[in-house]
Amino acid sequence: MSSMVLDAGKILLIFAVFMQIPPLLIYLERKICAFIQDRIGPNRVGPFGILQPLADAIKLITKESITPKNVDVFLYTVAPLFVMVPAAISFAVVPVGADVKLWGHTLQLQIADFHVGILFFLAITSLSVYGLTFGAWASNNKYSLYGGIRSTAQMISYEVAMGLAVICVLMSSGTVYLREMVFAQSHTYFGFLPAWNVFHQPLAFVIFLIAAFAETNRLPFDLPEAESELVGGYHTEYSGMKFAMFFMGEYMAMISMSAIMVTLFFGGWTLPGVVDAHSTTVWNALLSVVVFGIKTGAFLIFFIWIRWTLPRLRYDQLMKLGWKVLIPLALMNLFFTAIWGLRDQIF
Amino acid sequence: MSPNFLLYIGAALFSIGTFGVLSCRNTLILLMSIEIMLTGVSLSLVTFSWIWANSAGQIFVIFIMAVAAGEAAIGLAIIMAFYRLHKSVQTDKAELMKG
Amino acid sequence: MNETTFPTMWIAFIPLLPLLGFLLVSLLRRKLSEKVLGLLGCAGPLLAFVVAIYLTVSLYRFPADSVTYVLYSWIQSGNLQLSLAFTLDPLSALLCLVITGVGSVIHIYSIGYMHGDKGFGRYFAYLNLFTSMMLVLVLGENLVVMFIGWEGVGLCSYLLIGFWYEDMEKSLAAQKAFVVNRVGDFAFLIGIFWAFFLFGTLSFEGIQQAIARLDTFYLWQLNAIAILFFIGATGKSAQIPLYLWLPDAMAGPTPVSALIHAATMVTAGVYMIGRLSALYSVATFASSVVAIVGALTALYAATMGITQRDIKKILAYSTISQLGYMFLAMGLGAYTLGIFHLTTHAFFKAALFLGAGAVIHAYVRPDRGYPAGLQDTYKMGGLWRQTPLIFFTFIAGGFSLAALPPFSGFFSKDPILATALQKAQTPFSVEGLAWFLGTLTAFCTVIYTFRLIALVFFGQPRGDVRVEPEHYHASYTMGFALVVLSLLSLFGGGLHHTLSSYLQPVWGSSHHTVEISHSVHEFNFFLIFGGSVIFAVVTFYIFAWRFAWIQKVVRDNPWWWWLYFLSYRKYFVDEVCELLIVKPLKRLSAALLKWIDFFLIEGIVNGLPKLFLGWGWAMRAAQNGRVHTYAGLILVGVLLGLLYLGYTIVYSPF
Amino acid sequence: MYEIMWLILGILSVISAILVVSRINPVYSALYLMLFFASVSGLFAFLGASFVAVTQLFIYIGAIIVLFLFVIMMLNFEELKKLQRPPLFSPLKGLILSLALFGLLCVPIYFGLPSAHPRHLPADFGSAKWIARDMYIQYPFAIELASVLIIAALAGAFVIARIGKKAKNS
Repeated sequence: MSSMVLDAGKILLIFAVFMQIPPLLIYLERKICAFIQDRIGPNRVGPFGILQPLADAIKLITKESITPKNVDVFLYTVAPLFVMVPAAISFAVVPVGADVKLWGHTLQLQIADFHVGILFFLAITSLSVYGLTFGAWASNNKYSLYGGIRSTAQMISYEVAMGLAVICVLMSSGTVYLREMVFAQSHTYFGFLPAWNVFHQPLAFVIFLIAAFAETNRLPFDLPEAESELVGGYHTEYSGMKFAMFFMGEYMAMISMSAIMVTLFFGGWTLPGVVDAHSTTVWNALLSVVVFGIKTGAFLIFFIWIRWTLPRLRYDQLMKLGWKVLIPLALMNLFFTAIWGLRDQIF
Repeated sequence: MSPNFLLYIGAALFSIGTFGVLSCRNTLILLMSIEIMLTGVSLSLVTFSWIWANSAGQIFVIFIMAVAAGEAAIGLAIIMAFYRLHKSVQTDKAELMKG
Repeated sequence: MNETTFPTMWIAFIPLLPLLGFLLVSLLRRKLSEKVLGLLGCAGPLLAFVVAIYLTVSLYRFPADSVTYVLYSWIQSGNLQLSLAFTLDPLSALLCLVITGVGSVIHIYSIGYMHGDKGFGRYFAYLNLFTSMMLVLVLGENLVVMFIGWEGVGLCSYLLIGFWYEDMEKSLAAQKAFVVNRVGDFAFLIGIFWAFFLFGTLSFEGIQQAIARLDTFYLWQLNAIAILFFIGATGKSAQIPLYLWLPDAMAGPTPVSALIHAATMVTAGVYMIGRLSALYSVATFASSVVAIVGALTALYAATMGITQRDIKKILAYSTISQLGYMFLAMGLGAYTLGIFHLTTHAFFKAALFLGAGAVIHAYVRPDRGYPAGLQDTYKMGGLWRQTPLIFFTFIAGGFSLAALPPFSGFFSKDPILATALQKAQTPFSVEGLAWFLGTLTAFCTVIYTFRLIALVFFGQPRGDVRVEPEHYHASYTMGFALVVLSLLSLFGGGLHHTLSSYLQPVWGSSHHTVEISHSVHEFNFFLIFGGSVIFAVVTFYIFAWRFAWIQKVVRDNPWWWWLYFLSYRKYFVDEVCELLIVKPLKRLSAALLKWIDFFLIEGIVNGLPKLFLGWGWAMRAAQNGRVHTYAGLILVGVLLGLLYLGYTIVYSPF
Repeated sequence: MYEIMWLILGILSVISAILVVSRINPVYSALYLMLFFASVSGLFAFLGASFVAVTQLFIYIGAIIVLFLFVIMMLNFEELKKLQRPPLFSPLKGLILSLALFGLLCVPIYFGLPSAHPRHLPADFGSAKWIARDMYIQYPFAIELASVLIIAALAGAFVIARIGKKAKNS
């Protein structure tokens, strides 16, 4: 029973922290965007506009929630949930820090260490497409529907490439436990090069990165929204808190994606020379969480950076890239990984 | 509770799927009903796997999933083609094969 | 040598090599020249002969008595475990040697004999297939593999008897052989089923062990099985009552008669009894039947042989008669003697047939260059000066057939009669009867043998066709074969003692050879030898120099004439058969044709479409093109299946 | 604990399955189908088959239902709205048949199976490794067959969809 209490505590803690990041990200996004476009960005609310997200939140919460006349009310209402909930759940399997020994208990800084961790992550993130699809369909709006169709096609196409890239990583690290995967990346080569999977599987990393952009509907793959052609796509008809949930969901998905990328390819919370993987002191754990946060943050900033740098792809380019480039590449990578794994039996 | 309960659930799901196949005019729901039938079988298999602590049931479920995925892809492609020909997805439009 | 070093795999090569020859020859017969085809045709049996020698020597030095090579597991159905396996033991090794050895010689002879025939390639293909099948028969590990060979040789026999299928009579002879054999094979098949039913296995070793375990209560079943098998053997080995086909089988090419209808195939029945000696030594009643039938056949065929005019028919009846001797020996439990007689018979009968073939070939029609096909001995005569090689080889075979010492036939036939006499407790016992009939047969054998020799080689030439001396000199292959076989029939008797010790393990430890006492031996020897010499001299004198006189005597004396006519027309058995079996069968067939075929079958055939039309009309409603209807109908079927399943579960005893 | 979850999820799955087949609007059917698969996946998870549960989630919910939705959206927007509650193919007949099926399926479960108690489960029961070990050793041929099937389905779907397009164009 105590373990359940502990789990509940972990969930609460991580969720609380998790929920605080999207507003921060929104602020960051606006600031970086302004920087890239040679503007100043938000600077009215608080010093450097730092309270701007708070103001936004208050605005969105207090705004009237409009339900248009011809929508399918039920689906229209649940759709935002489908975006947010999977993004939040998928974070459950991510290990955020080293084990810590507190009051005689060894505590894992991870909500659930599943048999099937990474598969669970993939399965849950694949659910987020429903939010977009249902929202688009329920809106009873041509543009929204286009957005929905685009999102489903895009998600299905890029999920395959993503899964294949993950399989390559699984094959080279030999485990599906994310925790073990992190431990496997904690040593170094030649004394200085961290044994991260990105060095074992560079191609898989690139594929995963591109697919991650597509899965989170970020530019250059934000065709479901495509403000310039679909006037917002699936969330055209949304406003108020429902719109905020869509928005939050997107950023949460981004966070989860970044976290999983860090875990899969960049050694998770480990950093040779800074974090001792097998130590269980509180200090070490805190340090590992910080390391994890910095790595994830770097990825988030990378996401934002890319968004304001690259133009949007055309729909057919997107499909071509997915099916004719990424999947064959991933399959080839898989093949060579398998050959390499079996080199002792073959040669 | 005995796991036999889950076998009853599996049988019930299979029967519901059958009802769907028999009664739905919409081909899309008809396909969904077939998926329900398959899942009912999968549930029974996993239950057996649990009862006998044997992996065969779960392995078979994985094969069922492969078949279901293929079946869904083909089925939906057929529906698309059918829709293009008849501008409808109702089964009673598919009567060309009558004797 | 130990278990692992025996070249087991080579056993499969013995039947495989001729089979390969069959495939090659039959596939390439239109492409290759006669010479190459002949070489190819002879290569299979010759190589098999080499392998057989190698394996026999290996087996001799090998500690175990028999070696089995399992090609693959063939049928596995419940109790029934059958594998395509070959067993090599002394018995099958001996038979393999005989088949491949004599077979090779006959193959070589055939090159000369069939020279110029348009079916040359086909002939060698059939002959190779026959050799292969015969080897399968002999090497088979179980009854079913043996049956494959059994049917295979029957097929080849049919094909080769009807080899010149354009001749209606020859085709009919082939059909007769096939049909008569089928009667026997049917009994054989029933025997196999019954054997499986009783023993639970079909492998010979398993049957042997099963019999050892079996209660005496099952003795009648053993007897029945043994008799069924024997009926099969009477078909294949031309015993009463299924001997009718063998004389007609002489329609085939003469080397075929030598190989199939004298040396190998017809002895399959004898071999089978030897293979199942464990069964026959227990089933005493069946053994007695075998002995009596064998003895009766021997005498009966010999009496018919005395009066025949056709050179091949004479040899055919003598073959039936000699086969009777073998069965007599088998029935008396003298298995070694039976097999020994089989071996020597293969030698001298092959020599005789090949010699007969050479004689037939020697007569050439004056106006045309090719053989006249003369087979009537009354038109031959005085041949010995012109064809000394044929004459001397024929003499060797003939003396051997007449069982004159020191020819091989004597060494194998004399002990059979001596054994019968030794075992005879009373004059009217089975053994006594067998001895009496056998002795009479021996005299008849002498008569027809010397009649044949005198008619063909002595006296004046009586025919209108001339002898072409160059012809047989030209074909070295024929001469070679004749010499080899005559030497074998001259010296084959020397194998006697080697063979009895070599074959002993096959019959099992329970089997004892009968010790023949000195007095019996001497009495038997002097009786038969003396009788034979007297009959030989008298017959030879009459037919060589007083032929016209004997013909006149027979013609004038009604008693003699009737005896002669009865024997010459084969006791009218063919006619009786025609009247009693063939005619009613034909009438039955006509009735069947009229009532069953026209009325019943035609009615069914015509009625079915109408039924389906009606049914389709009724079922059209079900096929309305709606998916749901189909799904519902499928479901109804599933429900019925489930209903049955539920019934069995609810009412199962568990 | 497990038993309660079985009960809840089992009943949930049955209810959602009934909802799937009784909706007129296929989008709602897809929604309830999702619920159905989620609950069955939960049942799998509570039966210890975590790998199968996650795979179920991944394949059915992540791919198959998305495909369904995709097709629903591709089809005519107007027609879906026009859809009346379909005059069921003699719904009574269908109901009777499927009820009979259920009854007959229950007979073997009731009579044929003793009330089963779980064996001693291995520690890694249901994990990817545990399944893979048996699957790749015992059923390599079936795996190959399944892969061939999926490739055939891929090609088949492509071809069939094309055929429809051609017919439309001509």
